[in-house]
Amino acid sequence: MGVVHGQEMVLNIGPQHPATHGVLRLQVKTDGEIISEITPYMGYLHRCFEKHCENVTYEQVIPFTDRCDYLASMTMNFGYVVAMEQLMEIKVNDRVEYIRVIMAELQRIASHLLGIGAFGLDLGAFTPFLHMLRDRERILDIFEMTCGARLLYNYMWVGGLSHDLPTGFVEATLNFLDYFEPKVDEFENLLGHNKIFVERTADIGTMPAEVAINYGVTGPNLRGSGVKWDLRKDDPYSIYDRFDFNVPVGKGIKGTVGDCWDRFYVRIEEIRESVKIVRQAIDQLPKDGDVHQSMPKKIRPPKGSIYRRTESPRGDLGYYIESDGSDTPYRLKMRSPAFTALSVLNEIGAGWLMSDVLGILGSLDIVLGEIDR
Amino acid sequence: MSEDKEKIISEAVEKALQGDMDAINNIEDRVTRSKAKAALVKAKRAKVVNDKDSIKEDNTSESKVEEKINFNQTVCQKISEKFPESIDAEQNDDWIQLKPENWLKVAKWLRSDEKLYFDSLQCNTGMDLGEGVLESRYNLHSMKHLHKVEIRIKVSAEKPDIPSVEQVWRVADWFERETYDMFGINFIGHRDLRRILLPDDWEGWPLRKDYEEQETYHGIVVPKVKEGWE
Amino acid sequence: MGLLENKFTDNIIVEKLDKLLSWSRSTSPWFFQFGTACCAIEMMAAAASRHDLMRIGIIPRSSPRQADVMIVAGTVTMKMALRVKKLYEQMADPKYVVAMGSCATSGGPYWQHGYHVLKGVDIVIPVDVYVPGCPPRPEALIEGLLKLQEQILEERPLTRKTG
Amino acid sequence: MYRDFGTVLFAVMLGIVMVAIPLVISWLIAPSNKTKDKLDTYECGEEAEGSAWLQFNIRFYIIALIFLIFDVEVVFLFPWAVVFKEMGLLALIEMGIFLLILIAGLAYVWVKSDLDWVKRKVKYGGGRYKSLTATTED
Repeated sequence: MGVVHGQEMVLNIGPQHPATHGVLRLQVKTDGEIISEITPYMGYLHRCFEKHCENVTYEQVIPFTDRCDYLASMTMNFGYVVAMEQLMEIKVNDRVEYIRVIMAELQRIASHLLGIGAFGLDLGAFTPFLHMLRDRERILDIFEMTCGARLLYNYMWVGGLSHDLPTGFVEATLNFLDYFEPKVDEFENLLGHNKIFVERTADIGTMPAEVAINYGVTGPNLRGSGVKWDLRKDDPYSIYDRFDFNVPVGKGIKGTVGDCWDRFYVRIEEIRESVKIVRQAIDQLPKDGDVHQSMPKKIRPPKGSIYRRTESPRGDLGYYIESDGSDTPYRLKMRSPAFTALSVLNEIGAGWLMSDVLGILGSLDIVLGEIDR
Repeated sequence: MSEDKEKIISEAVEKALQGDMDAINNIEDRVTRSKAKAALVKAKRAKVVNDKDSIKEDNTSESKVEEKINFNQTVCQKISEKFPESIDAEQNDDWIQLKPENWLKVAKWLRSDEKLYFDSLQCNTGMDLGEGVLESRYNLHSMKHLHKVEIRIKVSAEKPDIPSVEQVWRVADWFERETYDMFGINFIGHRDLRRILLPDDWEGWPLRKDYEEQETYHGIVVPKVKEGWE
Repeated sequence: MGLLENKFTDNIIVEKLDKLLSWSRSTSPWFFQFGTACCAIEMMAAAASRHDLMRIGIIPRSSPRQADVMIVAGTVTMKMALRVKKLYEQMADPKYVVAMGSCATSGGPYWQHGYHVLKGVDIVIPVDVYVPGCPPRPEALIEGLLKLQEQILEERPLTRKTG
Repeated sequence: MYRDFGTVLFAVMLGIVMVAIPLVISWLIAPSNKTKDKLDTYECGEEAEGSAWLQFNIRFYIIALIFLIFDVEVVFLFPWAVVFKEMGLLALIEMGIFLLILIAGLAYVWVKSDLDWVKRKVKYGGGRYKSLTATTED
C-alpha cells in the first residue's frame, strides 16, 4: 500500500497563542501531525527600543533596558551599566559590586523559575507552574523591599545604585535561601523525573554543539548542548571571579546530549549555582561604602564605541554603544540572546510532531520583548 | 555572645572539612547555620586557591590589554597579505576597516583559518554615520582561542550593497535581515532578505538619522499627537 | 441583536429582568489571555497562586470564542493592531475590554519616539476599563476587573435605549 | 410489562425539554451580531490561508476504520457479559468464535501493514529517535 502523502496545510501558531510566550507567529507547514517546516514571524512587539536610545540621555535609557527582557530586568540593567562603566572607565566600590551580583543572581533564579514553569505549562503540567510562581513571588518581595518595584526596577545606575540595601535585607534573603534550597530538589523531582515529562522531552529537539555555535545560540541552550561556555567565567566582568561556582553542562542523563531535558536540567542546576553565589556574596558583603559614591554628575562618555557582553539568564546579552561625546547615545544596539535562540527553531524543530515542536519552543525559553526590542 | 558563635562556626567548619556535614546541620539558629555553610565554602575555596598560584592570574590581565591592540594589527596584516586590496584606507587599532568587495572571501578565510578560527559572529550593528554613509560592523569571536575582533564596512547610502556572510555564519541570516530592516543596507547573496521586525509594507528605514514617521499605517494615525491630547 | 433585545419600554418587570440578566453576565467573566509584554507577566502573577484570580471566578481562556473579557496586557504595536481588531471581532458577545498598563492605555513610555507603537488600544477597539501602571500590580488588575463587574451590573440590556 | 417503557419515554422527554429551555432563552435574549470577522475561522489572529478541505494522508482514514470495527465488537460484548451467568457454556463458545473471527481480522490488518504509522524524518535524531534521523538523500 503506497504511502499516499496528503497535501501540506499552512497553519499559524499565531501572535496570540498560550505557548508562544508572548506575541510570536510560527507559520507551520504540516500534514496534520508531522511538522515539516517552521518559519517564525516576529516584530509584533517591536517597540523601537534603539530609536528611543538615540533620543534620550544615558540615564533615561536604563528604564528602557528594563522593558526589553521583562523577566530578567536586573541583568539587563547590569549589562548596560557594565558596558557604560567600561566605556567611561568608572570603578565602583566593592559594596556596589556585591549588591549588583546578589541582585543579578536572585533575578536569574526568578527568571529560570518562570522559564521552567512555562516550559512545564507548554507540556500540560499546570501545578509546577503554580509552585514556581509562588516561590518567585518571594523573590519579588525581596526586590520590592529594595527598589520598590516588582518587575521593572531601574535599580542599577551608571556608577552605582539607585538605593542602598534596606535594613533587614540580609535576613530576608537568608530566610528565603534557607526556605528555597530544599524546594529546588522538590521541583526537580516533581517535574524533571516525572515519567510523562521525561517521555515528552528526552531525545526530542536535540541540538548538536556545532549547530548551536553556528546559529549563535548562547546561554543555557548552548550549555545544554554540552558546550561549557559561561560569560561569568570565560569573559569575566564585575567580581564574578571571587565566587566559587561551577557551570552546569548537559550530559544527556535522560537522553542524548542537547535535548529538551538537558536544557531543563541545566536551568535547574543553574538555580542551585545561583543560590550558592548569593550565599557567598552575602557572606562577603562589605558593610561600609556609599552606593552613590562614583556616580558621575553628568554622564558624557568620551567619543568612541564599545561592545560588552554579560551573562543574562537567556545567554550572551551584548550592548554595542557608540557615543559621540554628547549626553545622548549616538547608537545603541542590544544583541539579544533569545533572538538567536529562536533562529535555531526551524533547524532543530522541523520533522517533529506538533506537540513536540511546542515543547522545543518552551525549552528554548525565549522572551519576545527582547527579540523584537 | 558573638565570639562563642564564631567558635561554634569555626569548629563546625573544621569537622565539616573532615567530612561529617551534620556538625553544621545541627546548629539550630538559622543565621549562624547559613554563615557556617558560607564559611565552609570559603574554607574549601581557600584550600583550592593556594595550590594554584594567584600571582599568575593578575599579570595576564595587563598583558591581555596590549595583546588585544596588536592582535588587531596582526589580524589586519594577515588579511592584507592574503587579500591585498581589501583593507580600507584609514585604520585604527580598535577595529579593522574593510572594503565591501571581497568581504565574503575574507569572512570564509577568517572562519576556516586554523590559527584565527572565528567560529561565532557575536553581533552585527548597522550604523548611519551621517552625510549618506552607512556602516555595518561585525564583532567576531573565536570559541577556541577566546580572542575577538571588530570589522567595519563603510557603504554609501545611494548604493548600500554588502556581500552577505549568511552562508559562513548561520546567525548572520537574521542579523543581516534586521540591519536591512532598520537601515536599508541590502546584503547581496542573502537567501531571503526581507523585513524581520517591521511589517512588510512599512515605508522608510527607521534607524536612519533622516527618518520621518509615515502619517498613517492602514488608517491608524502613527505620530504621537492624537487629537484632543494637547 | 437578540429577538427581545432593547425592545421594551422601561417598567417594573423589565427593570427586574434587566437586573437578573446583567447580574448573570457580571458574576464570573472569563478573561481572554491577550498578553503581549511585561503586563502579561503581571497578569500571569495575578492568575497564579498568590493573587489568585480564580477565587473571583475569573478563569484564563486562550481562545476568543470562550472569553467574555479581553485584557489587553502590554504594548500593542502597529503590526499587532490589525490582529487585535480581528481578535476583538471574533469574541462572542457580550464582550468587554480591559486595557491593562499605560502602554495599552496611551502608548506608555513608548509614545514619544515609538514609530511602530499604537498610541492606546482604544484607537482600534472600544475599551471599558483602563488600569494604569507600568506594569500595574496584580492587585490593581484585580481592582480593575472588579470595577468592570460593577459597570456590567448597571447595564440595561432589555430596555429600549431612549434617544 | 410495557408499563416501564413509560419511564423511558419520560426520561427522553425530560432530556429534550431540559436542553430546549436554555437554547430558547439564549435565542431570545442573547445579543448576536454576526459580522463577517466574527464568522471567520479563528487562526490565532491571522487570516486563515488556504482551506481546510484538502487531501489528508490516507493513514488517518484507515485508522478510523479499524477503530470503528473493534469498537463495534466491544459493543456486542457488553450485553453478553451482563447475562453471561444464566446462559452457561454454550454462550461462551459462541462468543469465543465471534472473537476469533475478529482476531483473524486484526491479524490480517497487521500483516498488511496498515497499522504502522508514517515515521517522522528528523534532522538531528538521537537516542531512541536515532533511527528517524533523516539521511542526507531525501
